[in-house]
Amino acid sequence: MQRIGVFVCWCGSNIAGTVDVEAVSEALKREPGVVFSTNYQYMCSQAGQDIIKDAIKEHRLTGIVVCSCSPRMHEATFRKTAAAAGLNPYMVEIANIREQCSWVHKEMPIGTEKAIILGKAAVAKVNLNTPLTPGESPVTKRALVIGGGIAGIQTALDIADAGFEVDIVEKKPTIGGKMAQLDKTFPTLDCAACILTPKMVDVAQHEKIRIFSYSEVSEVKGFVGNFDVTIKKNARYVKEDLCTGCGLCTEKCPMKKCANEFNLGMDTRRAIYIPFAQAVPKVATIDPDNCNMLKNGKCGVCAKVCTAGAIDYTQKDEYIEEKYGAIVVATGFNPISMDKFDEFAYNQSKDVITSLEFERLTNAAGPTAGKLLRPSDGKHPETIVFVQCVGSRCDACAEKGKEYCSKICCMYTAKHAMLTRDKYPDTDVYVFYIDVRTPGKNFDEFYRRAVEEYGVHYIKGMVGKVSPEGDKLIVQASDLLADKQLKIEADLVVLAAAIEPDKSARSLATMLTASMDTNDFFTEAHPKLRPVESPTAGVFLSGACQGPKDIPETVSQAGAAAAKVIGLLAKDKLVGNPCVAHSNEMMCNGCSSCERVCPYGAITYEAKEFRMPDRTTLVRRIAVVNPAVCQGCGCCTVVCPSGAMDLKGFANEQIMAEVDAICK
Amino acid sequence: MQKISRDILVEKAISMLENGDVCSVLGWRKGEFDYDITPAVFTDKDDIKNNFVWNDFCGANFSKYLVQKTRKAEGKILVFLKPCDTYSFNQLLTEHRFDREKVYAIGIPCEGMVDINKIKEITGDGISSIDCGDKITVNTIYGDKFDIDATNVLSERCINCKSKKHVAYDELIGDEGEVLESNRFDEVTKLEQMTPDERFAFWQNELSKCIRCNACRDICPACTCEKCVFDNPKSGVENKAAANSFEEKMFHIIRAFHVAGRCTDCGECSRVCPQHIPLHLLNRKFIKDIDGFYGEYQAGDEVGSRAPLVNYTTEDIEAADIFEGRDN
Amino acid sequence: MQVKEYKPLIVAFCCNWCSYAGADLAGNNRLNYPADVKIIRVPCSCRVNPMFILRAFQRGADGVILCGCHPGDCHYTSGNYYTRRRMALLFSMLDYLGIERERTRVEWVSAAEGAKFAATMNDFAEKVAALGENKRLEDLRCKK
Amino acid sequence: MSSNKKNLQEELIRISGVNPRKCMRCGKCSGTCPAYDEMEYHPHQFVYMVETGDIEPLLESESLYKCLICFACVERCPRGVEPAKLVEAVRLAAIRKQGNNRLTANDIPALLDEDMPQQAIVSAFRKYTK
Amino acid sequence: MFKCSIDSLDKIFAEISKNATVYLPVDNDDGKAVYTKWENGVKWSNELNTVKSLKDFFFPQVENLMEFKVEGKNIEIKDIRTESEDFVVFGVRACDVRSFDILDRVFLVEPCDSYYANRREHGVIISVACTRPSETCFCNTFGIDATSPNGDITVWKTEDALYWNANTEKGKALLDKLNLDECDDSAVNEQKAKTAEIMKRLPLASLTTENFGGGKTDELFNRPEWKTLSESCLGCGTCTFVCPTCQCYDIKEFNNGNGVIRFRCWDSCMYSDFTKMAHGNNRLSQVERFRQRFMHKLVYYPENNEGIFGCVGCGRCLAKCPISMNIVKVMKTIGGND
Repeated sequence: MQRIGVFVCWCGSNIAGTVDVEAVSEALKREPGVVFSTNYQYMCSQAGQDIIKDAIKEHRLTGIVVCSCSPRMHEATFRKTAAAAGLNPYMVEIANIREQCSWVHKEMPIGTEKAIILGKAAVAKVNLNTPLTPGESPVTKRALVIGGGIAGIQTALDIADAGFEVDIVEKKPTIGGKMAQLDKTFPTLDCAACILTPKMVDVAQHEKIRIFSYSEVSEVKGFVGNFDVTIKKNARYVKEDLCTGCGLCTEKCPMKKCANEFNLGMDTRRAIYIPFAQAVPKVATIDPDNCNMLKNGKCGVCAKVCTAGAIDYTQKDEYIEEKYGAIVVATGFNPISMDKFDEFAYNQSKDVITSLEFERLTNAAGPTAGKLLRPSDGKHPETIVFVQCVGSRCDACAEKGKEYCSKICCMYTAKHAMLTRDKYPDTDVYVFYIDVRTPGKNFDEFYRRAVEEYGVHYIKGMVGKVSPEGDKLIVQASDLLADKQLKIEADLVVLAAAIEPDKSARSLATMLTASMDTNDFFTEAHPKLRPVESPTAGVFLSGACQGPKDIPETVSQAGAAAAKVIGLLAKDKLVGNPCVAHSNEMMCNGCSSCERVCPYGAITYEAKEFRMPDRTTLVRRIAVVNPAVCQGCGCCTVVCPSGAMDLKGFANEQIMAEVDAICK
Repeated sequence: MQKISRDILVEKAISMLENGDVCSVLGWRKGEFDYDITPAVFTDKDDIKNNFVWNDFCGANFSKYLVQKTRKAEGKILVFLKPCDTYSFNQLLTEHRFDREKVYAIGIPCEGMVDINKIKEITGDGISSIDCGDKITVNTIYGDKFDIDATNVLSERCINCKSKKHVAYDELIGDEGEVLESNRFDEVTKLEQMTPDERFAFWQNELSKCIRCNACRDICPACTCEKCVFDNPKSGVENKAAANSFEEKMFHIIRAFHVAGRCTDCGECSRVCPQHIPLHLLNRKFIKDIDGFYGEYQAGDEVGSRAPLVNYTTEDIEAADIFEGRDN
Repeated sequence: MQVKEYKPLIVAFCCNWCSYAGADLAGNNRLNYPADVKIIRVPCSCRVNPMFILRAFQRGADGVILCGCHPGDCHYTSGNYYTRRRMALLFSMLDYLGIERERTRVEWVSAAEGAKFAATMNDFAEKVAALGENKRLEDLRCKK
Repeated sequence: MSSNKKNLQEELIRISGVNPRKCMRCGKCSGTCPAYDEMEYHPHQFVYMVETGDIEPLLESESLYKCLICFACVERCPRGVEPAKLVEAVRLAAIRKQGNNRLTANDIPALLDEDMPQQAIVSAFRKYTK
Repeated sequence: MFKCSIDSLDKIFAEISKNATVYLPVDNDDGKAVYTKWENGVKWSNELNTVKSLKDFFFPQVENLMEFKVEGKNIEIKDIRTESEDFVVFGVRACDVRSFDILDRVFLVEPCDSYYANRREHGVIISVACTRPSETCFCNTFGIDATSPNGDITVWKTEDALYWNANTEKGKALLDKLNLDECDDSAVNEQKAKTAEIMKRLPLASLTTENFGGGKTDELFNRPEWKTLSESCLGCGTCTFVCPTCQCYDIKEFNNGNGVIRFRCWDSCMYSDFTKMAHGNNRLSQVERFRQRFMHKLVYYPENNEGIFGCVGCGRCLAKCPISMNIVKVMKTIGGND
């Protein structure tokens, strides 16, 4: 029989406001096995934990129930408390009487009654708990960073600087990501390339970093400390080790009319190309959709001009298997498609562009060599209208757009407006906004400068319609403060499109078994306390894949993720989760059902000799669970017809005891 | 009447025993009357000569016996398998329940087995002899004689025979049969079309007859657990008798669920039920649903196939959608 | 005479990673749902044995709901896919036995869907309450 | 807010099915409205006034009948507020207030006119029988 | 001896029903005779061979014994025994009547089983002499005369009439109330002779118990045939549960969360978890369990009960065993009178 202590937390008034904590601790005192029951203002505080520790020692408790907030919040805390008092940490159960009781029920009698029942269920479970000892598993001291934008670059550099090997997998032919496409950065207006490219070079030259560019992750197996990852290196038809990046091929290739994705299709490149001058690795890539040689075997110019002999038309996709201890997701973002926003005429007029396109139009390495010219006719635009919140802050039920604020648009629009007025003072610049959101160091000052020093017209109101008329764009909008409807004849309209996670993130999340929110942003393990970790152990988050972010925020998160990875890789062994499956060999039929559903391959079979009552021996096939590999989902326990397979910590008996207590 | 005569099987069994190819033979042993045939292990050729039978009453499925018998056997066991038995045979192999090397399986064609209860409905009690010729001839102690068409007294499972094909054997006697188009789901459909109240009344009536003798479980070739959850006090569902209508349902739902996707629809459960509960209608419901939800699947069709409940696709039907288009 | 309002007892099995977190989020956002809903935490929806569900009904539950990660989002990759099959078959069987199909439900609730969790529980509780007491899967010995 | 005002507000919300609290005051409805210049109260103000319960001026205003119900605002509102439906609801409230001007099925034959699109009669019938 | 016409049976049942519940064999929806409560319109089956025996009325499959509640160190015990209602079972075969001789020797000796005794006191058994035995019948083997069954009242059936004779005080009291016409026993004797003739032709008529009985333990216990006989046994409990004389039960507890119900339910010596003791099970293999059932009926029981065998030859296990293994096959093989 257990000796159980019950500790009811008030959580200030968070629990005590709706639950009569005194009544709960009194009621639970009468439950079988309970020898001590009390309540306290904040159980998680030092004083609260001391109450628990003292009670464990004084009453020789063999198990404790803490009625408090969600176990996702403080289960670990109270397990440590128990361990400190010499009690096995797995003899602790939490009754969630805050998130699932006091916070959702308003009336004291109802909250109290439910809290008592939840407490009884926890007591019933602890009565059947057994002390558990976690197993250990080794750590592969290498990290994988998925995505080679500024987030991935910074994470990789920080991890590598700590002395661990890092591989970066980048989908595109070069690392650099969105930041490489930007012109200047707010609020300091330093040139993006000037601050990014040195970091790209650092990555390229770092002895601990390998770059798999033009590659994707195709399979992830294993678990924290021991991931087995398959990387698909797409055929680029150029031998990376031989190509010197001289660029001769990219000048001689006869296929000139390929849309240049780096400039968002606003100019062209050849079928063999290097995305931009500072690309890393600086290696050419053949675009198989446009290359004549690859499509019909006629051409071969690049091979002829390549003095290094790097061209290889027969190259195949290559699969590389690597082991890692930690994985960082840094898959970044993309602007959303403007296809559904007919009212802004994006698909009708070349002169309606997105902000990222505007970024290229003003970039010295862009399609116009940095001159702000209209895409349609190459003329200098005299009136420019910037529209904010295109697709951001939309209703969840709306078919187009995103519910969240994309966070970066206010600032980059201010930057665009300011830079335009700075370079072309004769230009009229209007910015239509709903709210201008500028929380950040020097952000509001920056926005005010755009208005006050640069004379950008900020108008509170939204553009209702853009209609191309002749070579002009008629922008119909409301000016809410003046209570007027405006019609502006603009030459260029720039849409601050909402940003969304990269499309590859969803399938990656599935591979990693990392969870995502409804918008496909990766979910953090805790929004406040563990913002750079995924709930899946060993998977970390860096940059905009977790939520909209500007560059400084991305870089700080990248550093934070790196610190977490370093903390993990610095360990020699990981202490596992002891709540794993185990098979009762006397009852096991050896039928293989459990093996078939195990997602981790944690179950194997062995022939075991049994001594029979008549003194003969019998060899039977039985299942054996590898506790280091088992992650404790419990799927096997249900397919096992004999019930031989059970899950420690969540045993059949324990769950049924909870059911009984709840339904009592 | 069975196409293959008893003599051929006897001859085969004796010769294999004499040659030392096998050390024992799993076959059907003669009973007190002409219909009460018992599965038996034969090791003696005279015993086979005198007591081995093969007629319209040899319904017993030997596959499950192989689990225990192969464990103890020194050499190979000869087993005679009817087509439906071979599905159970394969399913047990899929689940590694016996050593295939220890078995010599002879497939024998089956014309369907008859149900003694159906015969007794015609003849009444007091049967003194039954002769399985072209017609089934029954004599009673009351001096009555009946000539019955076998098709009129076929057991329920044989009326809806799903397959005459042997899916496993080392040797086949007679012709290779084919998988049949059967109407085995008709009764399930009929039940599905009832109102929930009618269905509830139907099952309440049927399951309340249950005396928890466990015959259905113990005969079932899918129920080969070393220890059944219903016998295990730690399982939380253990019980020896159904104390009330909940436990009657509990046992049968859980048992059907445990064999779902593994049940070959051999029909033994209904055959042996002393209370004549149509237990196969539970298993068939699962089979029908599995076929409907996840594509046709016949347990035991091939060794090593992945049973539907240890498999999935990302596009599977949601539990919330299973009743779509069925409004009762 | 005051008629006592019928309160259904609902057992909700929630997977630790999504739905239990979703329930916590509902709490964080103070979204109300009936106190008749009692949550049992399981590592994954695939941990839920049909026996647990029947057990709940036996002991007096009027409805049982299983919540897990959305298909494709299972923390354990595939657990909820198995859950989906098991429960589709089990629920179909319960219906076949004449047990009201509204008493059982599977719902996918992510960690971000606090509102969905609360809405689901409100809806489920309402549907179960409309059915009244569970008579078809009751064990009279467990009646108070 | 007086109970009268509150009742009217609730009535409008019920008829229209619109939740004016969802409005984030972006003004896109007014930016998109083709009848903007004709109106005394513009679509975004409409929503705001219903939200604050300031409905009397709306009932009195000509703006009510300037709205074309073209649904541009409904289509483009990022928050799914649907101002046009609110306008329609206020119109109904005005009609109900006036009483007596309902249309019955018996009145229709007299109204039929070669030049009058049948659709107009049908929609008038729908509206004035509510 | 009293006589009534078959047509007046319903009137008689109605009369008895005024003071007691009447049960009788009635065809169920499968056409099988099952003891059912008599109500207006319920028809007596022509079949006496019911699926389950009469045992259930006196020793039900599940029976609550008591309830208790534990709180801290207090145990609150609730006696839930109630006085049984009066009931009458009509249409009981000779073999099934005899089974109570066997059950009584178990349940009514000190310490007396009050639950069973209570029902025995309130139950009246009206037997009916067999006229159409089945091929599975072998009551004769155990010295039972199917034409003259015991019971509180014996009834003989002819083409159109029923003849009643009371054997006990209880029976006499009931019969007196029925006001039947008195008659002689000539028709009954004629019927008896006819049935006796049929009994001789039964396939199992020659089965004897000569090699069984008390004192045979040593001789029979280690016979090698047990192994071969038990080889096909599934270990299910069908034979036990349809048997009118099997009386083993298990005592179990059910905790409903608010208290514990202690109940008993039938158990079967064929089950692997039968009579589990501190050290586990004392009969570990199916051979041992199989042997136990038959040794008990044929050797141990007579040894302790003046030679009375624990089987009444009702034939239910012959009809119901899933693999057609049964006491007759055992007697013939082990007893060597095959």
